[in-house]
Amino acid sequence: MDKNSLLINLEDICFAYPGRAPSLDKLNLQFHQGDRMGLIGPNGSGKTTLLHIIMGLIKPSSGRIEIFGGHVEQEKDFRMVRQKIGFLFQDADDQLFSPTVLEDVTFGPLNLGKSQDEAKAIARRTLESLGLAGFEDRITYKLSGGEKRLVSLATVMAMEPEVLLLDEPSTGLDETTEKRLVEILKSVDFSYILVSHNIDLLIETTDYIGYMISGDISVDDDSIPHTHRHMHKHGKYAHKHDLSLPDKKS
Amino acid sequence: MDKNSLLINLEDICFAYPGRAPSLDKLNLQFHQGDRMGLIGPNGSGKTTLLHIIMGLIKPSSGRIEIFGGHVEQEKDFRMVRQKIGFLFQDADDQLFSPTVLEDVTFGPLNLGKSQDEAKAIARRTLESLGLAGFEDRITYKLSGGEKRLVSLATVMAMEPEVLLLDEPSTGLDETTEKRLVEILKSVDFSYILVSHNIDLLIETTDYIGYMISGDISVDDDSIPHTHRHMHKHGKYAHKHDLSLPDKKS
Amino acid sequence: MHISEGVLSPSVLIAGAALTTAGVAIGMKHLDNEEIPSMGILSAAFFVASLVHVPIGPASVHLVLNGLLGLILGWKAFPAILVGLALQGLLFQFGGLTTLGVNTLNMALPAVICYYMFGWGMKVGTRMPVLSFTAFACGSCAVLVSGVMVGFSLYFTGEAFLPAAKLVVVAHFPVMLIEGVLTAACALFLRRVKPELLEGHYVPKTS
Amino acid sequence: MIDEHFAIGDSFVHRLDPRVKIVVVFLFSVVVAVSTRFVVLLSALALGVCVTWLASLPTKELLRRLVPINIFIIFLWFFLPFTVEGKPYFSVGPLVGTHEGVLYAAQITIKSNAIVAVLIALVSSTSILTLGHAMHELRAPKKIVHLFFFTYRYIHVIHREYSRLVNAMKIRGFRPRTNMHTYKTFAYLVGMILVKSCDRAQRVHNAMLCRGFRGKLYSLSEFSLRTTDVISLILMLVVILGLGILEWTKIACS
Ligand SMILES: Nc1ncnc2c1ncn2[C@@H]1O[C@H](COP(=O)(O)OP(=O)(O)OP(=O)(O)O)[C@@H](O)[C@H]1O
Ligand SMILES: Nc1ncnc2c1ncn2[C@@H]1O[C@H](COP(=O)(O)OP(=O)(O)OP(=O)(O)O)[C@@H](O)[C@H]1O
Ligand SMILES: [Mg+2]
Ligand SMILES: [Mg+2]
Repeated sequence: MDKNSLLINLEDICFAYPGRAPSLDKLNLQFHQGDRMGLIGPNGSGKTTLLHIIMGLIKPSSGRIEIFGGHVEQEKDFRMVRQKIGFLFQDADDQLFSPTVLEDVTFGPLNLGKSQDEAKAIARRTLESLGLAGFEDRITYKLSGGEKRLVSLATVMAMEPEVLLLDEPSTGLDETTEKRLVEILKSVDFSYILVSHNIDLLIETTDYIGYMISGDISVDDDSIPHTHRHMHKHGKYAHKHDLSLPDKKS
Repeated sequence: MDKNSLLINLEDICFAYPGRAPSLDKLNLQFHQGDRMGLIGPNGSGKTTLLHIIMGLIKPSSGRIEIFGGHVEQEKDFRMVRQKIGFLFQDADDQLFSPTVLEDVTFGPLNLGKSQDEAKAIARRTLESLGLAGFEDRITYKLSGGEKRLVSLATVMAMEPEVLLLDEPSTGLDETTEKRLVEILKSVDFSYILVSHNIDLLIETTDYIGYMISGDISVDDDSIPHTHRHMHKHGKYAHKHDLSLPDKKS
Repeated sequence: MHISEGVLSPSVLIAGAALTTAGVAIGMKHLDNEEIPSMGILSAAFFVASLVHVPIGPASVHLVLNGLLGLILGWKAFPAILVGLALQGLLFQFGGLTTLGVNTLNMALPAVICYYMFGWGMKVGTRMPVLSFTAFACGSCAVLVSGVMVGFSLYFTGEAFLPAAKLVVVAHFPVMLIEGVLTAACALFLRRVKPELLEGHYVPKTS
Repeated sequence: MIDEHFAIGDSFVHRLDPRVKIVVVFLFSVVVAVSTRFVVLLSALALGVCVTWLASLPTKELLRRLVPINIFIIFLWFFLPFTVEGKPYFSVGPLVGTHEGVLYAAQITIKSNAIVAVLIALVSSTSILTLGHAMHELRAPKKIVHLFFFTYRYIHVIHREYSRLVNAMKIRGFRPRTNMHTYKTFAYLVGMILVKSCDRAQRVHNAMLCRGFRGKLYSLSEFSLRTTDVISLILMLVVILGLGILEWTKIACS
């Protein structure tokens, strides 16, 4: 796939949970290969809903979804999507459902049809690359909050996705763990969409920031600083990030 | 009780969860009437544990707790404590268990022996003071994250406590709700201890900040800026807050 | 109430194990592979709920909740209770291997019976008083039938157990009342908060 | 409360292959449960004591765990001596205790404690996850094993949610009493736990879908029998067989 090709293309997506006001309202989104997009917005503005739509976990009431150039609609279309897009959930306890770390990280590869040994090799490699070597036999429910988050990331990365969707990956983490996460994100050559309430984190890890409000996204750089008191930081770092784009490893 | 009297006095508190390294290690804390204290520190440093000790939800293995001038030790001593100290849990969304908001907010007053009508009056008053008028019959489970947090605060405030302990009240909240929370905190005349990973929030809402690390607190203002990249802000705002102390309504 | 190891006669143990195996097999038929995670989580919830101790006068009893469990899970109550009791046995030694069959049967069969007797009362549109009454009846009947079955398990072991068996049944009466009240209040809660849970739509399905 | 205290340890028993332990516990429990001769039961109890000693479990905790079953046994002691027919042995007021009744109650007491002692020593010295894997290896139905794993995994998460709710009730001055307010509150607590778990089930299901879940579950487990395992297995099988023969010859004689 050539660089800067359109990976995710959403057109006029509408969605409402039963008996609720619309969560997504004629939403449009273009996401390209190599993009690192931040997404911020008030509680309930539909950020999580959007990510669920992309993964096919809920189906839009109207609108068109194109992913990797193909129109996706049915459950079986989304199966392919889920191999290429990794999704990190808000609550790590939902993502770590297996008894041990190794079993959890191998779950994805096994579902992709890898053999036990291949899956284990992938899992070990992924854990190591995240600085989690030696965690294989730890019991998932006994991990600390930060460890759980990192292992969750490993479970997603073990699927070897091309795109990552991260839903508030840093909530509740202290600065050390958060920094480690930021380092990881900066070092991998994924395209990703990162949802967070923490604008500093977004500025540090993404190239541009979408602002979501009542079910629609506006990617208008100027509109963001007004919403946050760190506007000077944003102005400063945003450019640096824009410049650093061509340096990327991918 | 006279102003600046010692409300909470912890001496050499030790505590360890079974089979774990000590979470609190000879911790000392003096908290006075009118104090607004911030508490920051890495994940797992024992902040939540400390608040649970104060509320008597867990018992220290050694050390002495004095609250409101009296030595507290037994479950029945803590019953009195819990009437005077309100506690907002980390993950405050988990604090609500009644079907409707009104039932949840009246729960505390009813337990304190108020009649149904009195309890309802208190609940209505509290909800209104937090800008939640009209929420009485909403189903708690269906509230948004931010609304749940504010209702949780209402359930605690309905007990009419003298001191508040707030454990990361702003995690996962968007800026609007966070600001609303800050406004509320600034406007009430409680003494409180506020735990957060967000130093900006602490600077804005508290008079001094304790740094918790591996089970002990150091209240040394100079040591904090080094731990955070917003040190310039801290310097600037901290003084403003110190000066604003005498303005307080209490 | 769990019956300890070593009390019951071999024939009662074998009968219990056989009937439980049949019940679990039927329950498993109703259970897709895909539903297993959700069922596990719900079983865990019932496990935790059964740790709740409610006071009754100076004593306290722990909840059984097999009526509610039956209402929600139907035949799947068998595997859920089997796993729950196995974990209780492993964690607290409340029971062992040989009695697992009988103890599961004594709790799960009443749950299934109540599902067929009172399940209709949980449908949408049932009026509140009807709902609370059926839920109350369901909660207390399940415990009563459990008590009677425990009594019979003892009685079939030997005539000598008859007085003890009678006392076991009588001891279930106060629990019955509490379980009935709790099941009713809980059903009302669920009706208001998440009605689909009462109608069996608790498992996520990929559509 | 739901910690596995006994699973931590490094005794000979702790290191045994879990499959061996399950097989032995099962056969032992069955043989002892159907036995009636005192020789057999007392040997079984002695064996139980030996195995717990080999597992070097903390005695106090061990005794504490024997309490629940013995409460039921004590309850039976109030009845059985008087209700079993036979030679009068002693009397309490109008009630006459018989020789046979006392023997019967004693028999049950020994049986129960012997079985549970072995169960604690062998099974509680293994982590529950290992047991699950061993059950899988022993060809237990896959669905049951996975149900077991998921239940066990989420008991901890839900128990934490439960404690948070209970704490939230406590700090708002709640004291359980015998009244409607209490029962209603507990009903809400149970309801809330169910509702939350239901949502969690949905989220976990989604997370699994995102990782390619199509209804197939896997378990990774590798156990390898060592010589000590094989020897212990044979030894214990012989002992159990011995108990069985001892019991069976009685039947043949009588
Ligand atoms: N499972 C659900 N059932 C019904 N309504 C829902 C559900 N999930 C979300 N909603 C509603 O849909 C809207 C959008 O929710 P969503 O979770 O997408 O917001 P969000 O931007 O992710 O918020 P947050 O920042 O709090 O995570 C909200 O009004 C929310 O109450
Ligand atoms: N219920 C529990 N059981 C066992 N260990 C626990 C429990 N709760 C906390 N701990 C452990 O105790 C230590 C202190 O935890 P605590 O929750 O007080 O930290 P914290 O400072 O509040 O962290 P955070 O910023 O993540 O909220 C940690 O090592 C934690 O793993
Ligand atoms: Mg969200
Ligand atoms: Mg904490």
